[in-house]
Amino acid sequence: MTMTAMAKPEAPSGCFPRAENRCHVVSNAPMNSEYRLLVVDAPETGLSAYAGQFFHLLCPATATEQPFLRRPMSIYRIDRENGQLGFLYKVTGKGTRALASLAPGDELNATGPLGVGFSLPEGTKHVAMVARGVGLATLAPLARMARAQGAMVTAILSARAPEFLMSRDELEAAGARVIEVNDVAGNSAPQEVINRLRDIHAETPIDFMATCGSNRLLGLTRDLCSEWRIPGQVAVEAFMGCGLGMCFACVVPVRDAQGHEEMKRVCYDGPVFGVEEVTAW
Amino acid sequence: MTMTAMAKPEAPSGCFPRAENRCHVVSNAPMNSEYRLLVVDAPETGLSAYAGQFFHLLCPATATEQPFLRRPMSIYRIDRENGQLGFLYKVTGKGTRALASLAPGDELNATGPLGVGFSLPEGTKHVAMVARGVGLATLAPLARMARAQGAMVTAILSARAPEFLMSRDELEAAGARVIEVNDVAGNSAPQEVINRLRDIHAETPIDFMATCGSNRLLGLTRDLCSEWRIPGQVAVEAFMGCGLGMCFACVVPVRDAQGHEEMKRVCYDGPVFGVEEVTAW
Amino acid sequence: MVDLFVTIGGVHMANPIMPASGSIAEGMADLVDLGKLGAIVLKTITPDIRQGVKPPRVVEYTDATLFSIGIPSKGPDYLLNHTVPFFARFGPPVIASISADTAEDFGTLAGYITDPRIAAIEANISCPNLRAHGRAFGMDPVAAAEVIRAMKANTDLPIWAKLTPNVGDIAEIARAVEDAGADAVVTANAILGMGINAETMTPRLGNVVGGLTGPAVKPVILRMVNQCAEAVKIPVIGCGGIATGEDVVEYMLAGASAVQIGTMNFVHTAAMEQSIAWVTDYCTRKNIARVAELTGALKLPVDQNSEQRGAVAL
Amino acid sequence: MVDLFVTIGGVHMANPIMPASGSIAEGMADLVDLGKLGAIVLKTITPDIRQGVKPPRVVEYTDATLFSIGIPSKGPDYLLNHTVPFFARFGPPVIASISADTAEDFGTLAGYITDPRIAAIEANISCPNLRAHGRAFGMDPVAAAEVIRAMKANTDLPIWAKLTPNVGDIAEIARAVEDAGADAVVTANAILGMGINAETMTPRLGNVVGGLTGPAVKPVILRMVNQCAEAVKIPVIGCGGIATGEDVVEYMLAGASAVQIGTMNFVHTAAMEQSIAWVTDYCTRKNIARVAELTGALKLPVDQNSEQRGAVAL
Ligand SMILES: Cc1cc2nc3c(=O)[nH]c(=O)nc-3n(C[C@H](O)[C@H](O)[C@H](O)COP(=O)(O)OP(=O)(O)OC[C@H]3O[C@@H](n4cnc5c(N)ncnc54)[C@H](O)[C@@H]3O)c2cc1C
Ligand SMILES: Cc1cc2nc3c(=O)[nH]c(=O)nc-3n(C[C@H](O)[C@H](O)[C@H](O)COP(=O)(O)OP(=O)(O)OC[C@H]3O[C@@H](n4cnc5c(N)ncnc54)[C@H](O)[C@@H]3O)c2cc1C
Ligand SMILES: Cc1cc2nc3c(=O)[nH]c(=O)nc-3n(C[C@H](O)[C@H](O)[C@H](O)COP(=O)(O)O)c2cc1C
Ligand SMILES: Cc1cc2nc3c(=O)[nH]c(=O)nc-3n(C[C@H](O)[C@H](O)[C@H](O)COP(=O)(O)O)c2cc1C
Ligand code: FES
Ligand code: FES
Repeated sequence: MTMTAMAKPEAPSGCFPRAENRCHVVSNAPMNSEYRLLVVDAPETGLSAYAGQFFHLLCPATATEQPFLRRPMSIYRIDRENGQLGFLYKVTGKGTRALASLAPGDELNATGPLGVGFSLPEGTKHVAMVARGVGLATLAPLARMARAQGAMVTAILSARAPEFLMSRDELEAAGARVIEVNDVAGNSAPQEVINRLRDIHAETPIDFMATCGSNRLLGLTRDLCSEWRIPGQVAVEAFMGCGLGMCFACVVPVRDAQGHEEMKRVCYDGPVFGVEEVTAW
Repeated sequence: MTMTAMAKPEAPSGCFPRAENRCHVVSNAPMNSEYRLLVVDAPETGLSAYAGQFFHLLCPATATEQPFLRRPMSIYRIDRENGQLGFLYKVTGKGTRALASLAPGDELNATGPLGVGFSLPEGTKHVAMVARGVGLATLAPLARMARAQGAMVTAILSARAPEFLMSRDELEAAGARVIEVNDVAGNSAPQEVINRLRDIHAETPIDFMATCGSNRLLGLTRDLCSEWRIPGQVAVEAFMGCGLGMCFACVVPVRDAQGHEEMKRVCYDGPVFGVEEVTAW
Repeated sequence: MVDLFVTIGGVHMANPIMPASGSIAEGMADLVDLGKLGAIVLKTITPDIRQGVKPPRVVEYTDATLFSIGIPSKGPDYLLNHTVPFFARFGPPVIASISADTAEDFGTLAGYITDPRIAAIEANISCPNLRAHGRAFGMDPVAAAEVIRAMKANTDLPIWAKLTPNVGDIAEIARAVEDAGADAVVTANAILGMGINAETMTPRLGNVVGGLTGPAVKPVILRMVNQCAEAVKIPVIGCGGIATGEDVVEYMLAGASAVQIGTMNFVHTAAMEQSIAWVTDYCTRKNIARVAELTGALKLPVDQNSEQRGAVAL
Repeated sequence: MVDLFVTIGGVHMANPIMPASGSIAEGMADLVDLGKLGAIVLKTITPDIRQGVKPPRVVEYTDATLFSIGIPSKGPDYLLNHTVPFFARFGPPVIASISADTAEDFGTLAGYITDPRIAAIEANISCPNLRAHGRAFGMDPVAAAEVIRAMKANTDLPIWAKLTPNVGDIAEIARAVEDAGADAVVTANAILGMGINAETMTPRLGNVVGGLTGPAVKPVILRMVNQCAEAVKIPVIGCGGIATGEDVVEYMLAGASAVQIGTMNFVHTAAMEQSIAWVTDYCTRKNIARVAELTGALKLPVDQNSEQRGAVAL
């Protein structure tokens, strides 16, 4: 049994824990030259999402883009009070370009919440998270989840340059301590990050780590977790067909405690896995 | 040799009489609940169109419509002075719904001018035209052409009800005498129209007739032309692939003087044929 | 009230709409009431346990997808102990789907999974035949018939033969499996295709080739359904590019007695339910009492025999 | 400067891009400088004069079309007296295309139109073979080879065999025509399809079936080009769904030595010229000196033999 499997919600019979949520766009503003924040009013089922889960978004057809499949996006903000969900996305190809065309009031069909998200062991005291690029989107709600469970959160945010860094406010609002590193300042190399984490650990022992978005960060997280004998989790990405565990397109090799490798579905068995389970992806 | 073939322009070598004209939309306003008038700024080649020719319009992709093939539209207004072309169209399916989404300033890719249009025998004195529905779009520029050649023009416009009648202003501006008939008033039945035309002919002899848009009108025009021994032409419609005489999708059976029937291309051999050539379509 | 019931190769269905093999799994039950479907067709299993092919496993086109998965399989015991019980509780008949490397293995596996909770077995004969240099069983009428005979010899369950569209004359294969005892044909599996990335000069799929599916294939498979329906007496199940109830009606008019929806389940989980509703409305407004009346109701030109429909003349 | 020259089955071309048979006619010269094309492929003619099939002749899909025209033909004299002179003046080699009801008639017609202004003859073997119940010559390796042999016996012009994609194993047909002496294969003609109007319950085409063409078919034909290129030594000309220069590159990587563009000429008359420009840019930025180097340059996984690419495993 993998650790992540514990978090899988049991489907109450006769009711549907996931749905094609028909949401209304509240805002869809650029955060910087690459990223946008899409905020939508969401129905009940959508709002049941938790950190690490994702939605499969039906990107609208536009004059230039007609994406056929949905696109997976991590849940970045779950605002149950205002009935809103937020997605932080990078405009890269036709699906995200189409998403960028959504205007307030437009409908967004968002299937979810999907997948197995983060599960924080009870009694966790200090969560350290390291993320780069759009990986931040996935970790922000984990900060809130951890604070709600009474844990302290330290987030190391890595970026190419200071201007590409995002989510500082979102994370600080969630109650996390935020440390920024970037390639321009030269303090984002793995060894630098490891040193930083060792210092932090020496100050206040870290008992859970989370990461996503880069193989390098996964490597260093796995090493530190194993050294400190603490659990760690990683949110993985893969090209998806269905997002619902049906097509087996999104598989990654996952190793169990006995070293057996098996192809697991990022959308259904993940996207969050134990750091020791995932080899490379 | 059919009469219509006379009008086929010779391609001057090294220059191209037709083009994918990249036009800019000036206006695209509804004329009534069904019809819209699309006015575009057009380059030189586009403006060389004459009555009865058409353009093959690349309808833009929208969120709901992605028409693949172009759509043929008769040239409704050729305004060389202002460098503009006008198309009068009925919103029926996905191509025309997509056209309806064009806003001023948008680009319209219009291949043309295409096909063989009307050719008025020299010395024509009185042109009578009968049209119904969107057929009016095709005949309006013929009125201008006839007036410019010094002929008088009488246009009988037929519609389901008075509110669906269009182009009166356009035709009157072209110098045509306009007579309206409609199904509600009960004066649009073929026999009624024939009687009207006989009266007109008795007053001022008609020496050329033109029609389009309905098999019934074609039938009565053919009969009167043969009775009065005058030439008549009809603009024909057919589903099109290429619009350029290449795919042979748009054929209609055409009969020559000897009674031989041959499939001819509406887009290249037509769309205007002699009334005696076209059987049914 | 429109009567939506159909009986397909020994299976009684409340309506003619079911998922295509490999297009639903347990996750679908989290969103869709599977009790409303005509039948529940399970993903193909093999006798052995397989992990499938190297990713990437999917390429996207304007209205099609190219998937290459490689039939990951947890084997027959997992099917009987987990998959069948999971789906059997929803009510509609459960159809298992199997594949194997040889005709004998098809037979053995069919016998092994014969179980009262399974209403029929679909033979996925689009997979490579190890004895024929990797060509699919379904590309050869003799090999296809052998598979069906081996299965019939080992089970009393109805056998549906799922044909591959990667053949010249699909009617010939349909006739061969009918003669071998198949109770229905499913027309068809995916069309073999390839995607290339010009920038990297590499295939887009880990497995190089995959199956083209989704709305773009409909005109091709519709033609094949019509050819099969004219060739055999057993029911034909249409499968290829169905997205809406209108597509379902088109397939039935072409000769299908029921249909399967595949790729569209990935995009719109409501596709099957909405199709059932659309077909019901269609029959109502057309005054068609029984949906089964649609089968083969296409009005063909009287002056054209079916031989004139066997080749392209452009 | 990128060297765009290619030699295909005896024909020297300034670049590898040409129209597919039936996709251009005289009207194209009103918009496009035909002198820039690699070659000019003419519409198929038959020995007799034909009017073609009953309209409607075209159905539109999201990124495909289904056409059924029925090869209207004005016969060989019109070809020699009007069509060839019209197109010969533009400069690029002119390729005639022929079809007939029997292999002998193919041979006779090829001999009849042999003319110095024609650089090669394409054999459209997708058309129905009267001796085989309307199945296409190209669906049977024996019949396909007979056509090529009959043509070779009657003319010294290079013969390009235009294959039909409506077969199970296109490599087998490619090998058969190569053995019979074909100088190149064109892969491929259109995929047989059918369109139905659910509301009227009638076929959408006057001829019921037609040929599916346009971007949607690219993944299927790309796979077939790859299969043919691996099977034969003569050049393979790719044809199916090409819209852009990127598509041209994909086809060449898969094994094509040249390509033909069909349906897209109907939508964008500039498609061929723009493709030539795109391919030139691509080679420039990739430092590819000769476009011919692209042929077969696809980097395939080393651990996969071509047999593993013969069937769908989903
Ligand atoms: C579980 C999960 C959560 C994600 N969360 C976020 C997020 O919060 N913010 C964000 O910006 N991005 C996120 N991504 C990545 C995002 O899905 C891709 O950037 C997006 O699909 C790209 O689509 P496109 O059409 O714009 O790009 P294209 O390059 O045109 O996409 C072409 C194809 O590749 C797939 N694809 C391309 N890049 C990726 C990728 N990195 N991962 C998976 N599939 C990809 C697309 O889905 C599509 O099928 C997530 C991915 C996964 C799997
Ligand atoms: C030479 C010519 C001139 C025309 N001029 C005009 C005009 O000035 N104003 C106007 O409103 N309409 C005109 N039409 C008809 C117009 O082309 C069609 O109404 C239009 O193509 C419908 O496209 P759609 O996508 O909106 O409809 P859909 O019904 O969605 O079209 C589906 C397919 O059917 C074809 N089609 C549908 N109706 C017709 C038709 N009546 N004729 C030809 N093809 C059709 C379309 O091109 C398309 O391929 C003309 C047609 C021709 C052949
Ligand atoms: C991801 C995926 C997995 C599939 N798996 C199977 C399978 O296991 N067995 C099978 O017979 N067909 C399988 N198919 C084929 C489908 O059942 C169906 O025949 C095909 O997708 C065509 O239908 P569609 O166009 O509606 O998708 C699969 C298709 C897809 C896209
Ligand atoms: C309208 C039309 C007419 C065609 N006529 C011929 C023909 O006469 N001879 C032939 O070999 N192929 C003919 N074809 C097939 C094309 O040459 C080409 O093989 C096919 O359209 C696939 O290419 P595409 O997807 O680029 O269109 C025709 C295709 C179309 C659409
Ligand atoms: S995307 Fe279909 S199984 Fe994960
Ligand atoms: S539309 Fe292609 S020939 Fe007329």
